[in-house]
Order: sequence, then structure tokens, then C-alpha cells
Amino acid sequence: MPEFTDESSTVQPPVSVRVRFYARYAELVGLEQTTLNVPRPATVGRAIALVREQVSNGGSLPVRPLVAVNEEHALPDRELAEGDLVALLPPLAGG
Amino acid sequence: MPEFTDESSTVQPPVSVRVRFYARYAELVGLEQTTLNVPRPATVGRAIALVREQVSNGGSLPVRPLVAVNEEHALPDRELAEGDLVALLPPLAGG
Amino acid sequence: MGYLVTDAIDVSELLAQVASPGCGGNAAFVGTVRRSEVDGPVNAIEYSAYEAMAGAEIDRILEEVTEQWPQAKVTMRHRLGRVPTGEVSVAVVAAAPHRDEAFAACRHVIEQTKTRVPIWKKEILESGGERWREDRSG
Amino acid sequence: MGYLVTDAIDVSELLAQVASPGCGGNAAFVGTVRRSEVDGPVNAIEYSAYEAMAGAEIDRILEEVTEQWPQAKVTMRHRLGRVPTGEVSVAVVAAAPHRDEAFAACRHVIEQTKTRVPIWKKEILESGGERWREDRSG
Repeated sequence: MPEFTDESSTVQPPVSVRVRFYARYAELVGLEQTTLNVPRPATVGRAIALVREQVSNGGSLPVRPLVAVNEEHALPDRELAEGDLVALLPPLAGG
Repeated sequence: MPEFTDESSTVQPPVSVRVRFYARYAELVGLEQTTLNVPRPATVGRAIALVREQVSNGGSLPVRPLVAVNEEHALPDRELAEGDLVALLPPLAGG
Repeated sequence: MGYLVTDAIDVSELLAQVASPGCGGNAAFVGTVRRSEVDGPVNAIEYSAYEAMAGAEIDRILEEVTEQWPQAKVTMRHRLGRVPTGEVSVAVVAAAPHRDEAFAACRHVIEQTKTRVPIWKKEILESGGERWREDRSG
Repeated sequence: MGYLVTDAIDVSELLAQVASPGCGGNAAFVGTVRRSEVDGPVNAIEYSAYEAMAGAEIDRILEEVTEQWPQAKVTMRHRLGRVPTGEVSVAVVAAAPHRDEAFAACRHVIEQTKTRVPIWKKEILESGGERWREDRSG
């Protein structure tokens, strides 16, 4: 039988990203960094949902925290690539 | 005959004021201070008109210069009292 | 880079850095640690940052200033670590030919810094307690 | 009084004068003598004032600030005499609990100073000439 390679049905491996916690969030989860496998389509929003499920005390994090990807602010629909650095940022308080 | 003392017809002496010139205006008239007798009603506007007529090179001063009376900004219709200090101020340029 | 420092911030030195003979207007914003806060007297604030991103974000903010006010020169410093009450936590300086641009550029940098730069503060209270402070009104 | 000075103006010292533990926002405006002017390079500006009135007018401006922003602390210095290019001619500092008030108070003082305080400047040109400068754009 021929192999079908229809993109939409191809099972691709999840996207592995690093997740970092800062300031009060690091205190909440007792953790500064972890890695996460995010099923495709791997978005910031999906990553956050997984963090809240899988990380110990992750449910104490907000549903829509401020997030940066690779040192730039990012919105929930931002798509993640392998190796991306996802940072969860408590409300900023510089100045 | 009875004496009438209707205020409007009483001849009162002019008001004697000091007039000072600052910065470029002092250079223009070659003078820092003079005294001036201003007929009543003695207003700032009237004093300036007299300065322009009577002071040497006074005509080179503007018709409506910035004026201070007793160290406060004053408008042309401001009435002057005996001994007032009238200052003619070139356009301000502090800062 | 070099915007995040752990030593005291010298505002005069910063002003000298942006000063130039063509710029007659210089504006500065200086934030200091306040004593009176909601939860009682504050002895110090402990500032922490996501340093790599904070530096990159400040770079972006300063580039925006150069685009919007090409004649303005701006720089800033933000202190990290423990900053005692009354000391300078942040300073922004802007020099421009005229004061409107200097004020506008200075204001832009401090507003954007507070909105976008990942820095956090923990109040060290006189009572001995500690508390994360997460508003931006200061 | 004491707002008109003939020596160099120290902005850090002025900031320290208005600083207080309750005021986290400090704004400053610093005017310096520009080199490039319309009639050619400027070596210095010679500032003169109607000193008694200037002091009184500054007092009035600072009182207005206290009325409009009761929590703000402000002060200023204006230099008189010959000020070389690049040096500070005027400095206004304002401290307030929050930065909006500090910026507003600072801005009010410099705008009103330029509009109301009887101070004049004569440019000392590199060419040897001198010229009264009577605009307020600086």
C-alpha cells in the first residue's frame, strides 16, 4: 500500500520547550526552570495550560500570565518552536 | 462765588514714578533709570507713551513693551500711584 | 546594555553622558524607594529581573526613542538587589535641542520601562516581613 | 529666595533637597547652554536679570505649584553672569509621591519661568560678536 503523507493527518512529535518562572511565580511553584513537551499546534496558551496541570502547584498560577518567548513579550496564540524559551512573568514592577 | 470741587474738574498734580530699563532696552536708551511725571489718569500705557516721547531714543522702544509695576507684571490700563516703580522689560529669555 | 546595576546610581554622571553642545534641554526622571507603603514602613526594596530580557527590552525602548525623536539622546539605569529607602532605584535622562523633546523622550522611557521591562520588587518591611509589590503606580 | 546663582548648579544636590521618604517620583529639567545658534557658534551666554522681581516671581511660581500639587516639593536655580557652552543655566527639580505629579510640577515651573521671570540672555559668539537672544524656544 502507498504511504499517505497528508500533512494534517501526519502525527508529528510534540514541541519541547524550556519554561522559566520568575519572582513570585518561582516561589509559588518552587521551581526556576522545567522542560515541557507541548502537543502541536504548540502555542503559548497550550503551554501555559500544561504548566498549570503538570507542574506541582501550577494551578496557583494565573490562567493568562504575562509571557515572554525568547526574551520578547508574546501573546497566547504565539506558536512555539523546538527549544524555545518560555518565561512566565508576574506583573511587572520596575521603577 | 462758591468754590466747586467737582472731582472731574479738579486739577490734581501728575503722578511721579520711577522708570527702569533692563537689558537691551537699557542699551537702546543709554539709561537705567529715570523719573517721570505722568498726568492723571496715570496709567502704564500713558507712562510708556511719555517715555517714548521724552526719553532720548525712547522712540526705539516698542509701543507696547512688557511692563512690571512694583515687581509684578502689569497691563497697559494699570493705574499708577505716586512713587511706583515701572520697569520696561525686553522679551524674556530665561532658561 | 549595562542598564542594570547593583551600585548607587549617579544622576549627574548620567546627565553628563547624554549632554551635548547641541542639546539645550535635558530632562530626568529619578525614582526613589518610598518609605510609606500600604503594609507599613518599608526599609528597602529588593529588585530582581529577568536580566537578559530586561536588557534587550531596554535596548528596544531606547531604539524607539531614537526613531521617534532622532535628535534626542537618552539613557537609563535600573538598580537591582536591595535598595534602601530614599535611594535611587531608577533614573532616565534625555537630552535634546529643545525641552519638549527632552520631556517627551524621558517620559516615554520611564512609562515603557514600567510597562514592559521584566523587573520585580519585594518590599522589605520594617516589621521584618517581606511582600511582593506588583503595581505600577510608583 | 536664593534661586539666582552665579556659581555652577549641582543637580544632584538639588534633587537631594527635594527628596523625601514619601516621594518616590522625582523629575528634573536641566537647561544647558547650546553651542549652535543662528548667528554662529556660541562660546557662552551672559545672563542678566531684574533680580528683585525675578526672585519674587519665582516665589509666586513655586507657591502655585504647592497649591496645585500639595504633595509635591519643588525648587529651582537659575544661573546669572557668563555661562560657558555646555554648562547648566537652569535646573528645576520636583519630588512627589508619584511620577505624574513630579513631571507636571517640574514642567509647570520651567514653562512659567520662561514665560514670566525677567531674565535675559546675550550670546557671546565665537566670532567675537554679542547678540541679545529673545526667543523662548530653548
